Amino acid sequence: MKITVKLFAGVRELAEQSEIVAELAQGSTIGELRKCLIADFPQLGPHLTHAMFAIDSDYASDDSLVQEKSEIACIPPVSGG
Amino acid sequence: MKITVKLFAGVRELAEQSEIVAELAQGSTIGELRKCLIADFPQLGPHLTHAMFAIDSDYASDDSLVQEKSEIACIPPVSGG
Amino acid sequence: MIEITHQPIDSASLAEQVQSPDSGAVVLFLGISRRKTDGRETTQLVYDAYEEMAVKQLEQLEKEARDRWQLIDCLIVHRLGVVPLGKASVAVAVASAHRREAFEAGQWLIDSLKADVPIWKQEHWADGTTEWVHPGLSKID
Amino acid sequence: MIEITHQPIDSASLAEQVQSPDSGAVVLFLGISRRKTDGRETTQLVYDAYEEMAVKQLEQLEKEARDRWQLIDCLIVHRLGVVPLGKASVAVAVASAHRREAFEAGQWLIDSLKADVPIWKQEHWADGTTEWVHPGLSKID
Repeated sequence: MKITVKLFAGVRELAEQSEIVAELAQGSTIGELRKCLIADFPQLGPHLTHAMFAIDSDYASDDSLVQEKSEIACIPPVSGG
Repeated sequence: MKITVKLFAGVRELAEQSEIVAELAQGSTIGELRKCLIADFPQLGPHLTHAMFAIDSDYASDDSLVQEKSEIACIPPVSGG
Repeated sequence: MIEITHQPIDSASLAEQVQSPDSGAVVLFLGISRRKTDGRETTQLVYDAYEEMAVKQLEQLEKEARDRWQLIDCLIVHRLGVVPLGKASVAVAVASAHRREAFEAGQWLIDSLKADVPIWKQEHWADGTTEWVHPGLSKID
Repeated sequence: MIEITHQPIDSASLAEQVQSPDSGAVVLFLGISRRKTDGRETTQLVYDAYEEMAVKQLEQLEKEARDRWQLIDCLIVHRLGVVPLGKASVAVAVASAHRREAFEAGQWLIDSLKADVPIWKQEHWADGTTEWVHPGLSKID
């Protein structure tokens, strides 16, 4: 399945795009998505390693299942306020 | 010496005046002033017992010496804010 | 800066007054005349002060706060006389580089003001009676 | 109530918005764009957010604060886009019957917002460079 991942702030700047796409097997987890993205976008490595991911606007863990219809976002360390 | 004591809030209301006068010996302390006032104004007793006194706008202890030229005030428990 | 006033406190402008490009954090505290106290209803509060001493004590509190925390600005305003329900009787505004200092200093200032500064509150109860508040002293009959 | 806005935060009116005859205490916190950070000079800050999620997270924080403390009112506003020096990027206003709750809730809300809400700050340094701030990640080269 094709998973689109929204990017923000420093990750978006570094990727030079606001979304990236990963090709994942059905039943993959956030942890597997993270590994796949690090392989495909090595320049984002440190950011992807330290980022959280969100599924449908909620923080997800590396065990969370990714579904094709989910909205996935990469959340690097936040600095609002 | 004649000592004028400023009154505020509940003490002023109870005394029905904004100042009271005590007749004290030279070299008297705030503690002696307190006793003298309690004797002269028994209706103020509980308030005078629990009040602080101030000399020239600073909190004073019962050991502080009272001088005729000082401005003395009775400071019952405060409730500002 | 400290101020004792018989006018309404302009709570809207206080936070703006201490805001500056050097401050990263502003904390504004307002003490408001509250309708209910321990289940009883108040119609208004009246504040009295030993003004000369209250000014001196407030200046001392500002100085002590500036000594203890790195404050960029510090305002304390207390209103005297009638304070209608829902209006501010006291305001403390502090600005600092970081938020921790602003919260700590703001809280310390209002706690210290309530403990030390010779200002008194008179409750005007809905049943028509009035009462000067002297914590620790039983109610005047 | 929570709000994410691209407009200036009206810090003057925020404390008044939460003031009421039921509240005895109002605490307003403002986070301000600060000129100096670790000795370096900033010319402006730019904020970006995952807006949909930030709104959801802020609503969650408001709910949690209202569960933990007896709050009469609670406002959280975050500004996005360019925030000039000396202007507020974030505001938290809480009203409660007693001051302890208002201080605790206000501090908890801003601490939690800074830890959890997907909003990011970009420093625009005086030397012309820019930098997205990601605590724990080394500076992007």
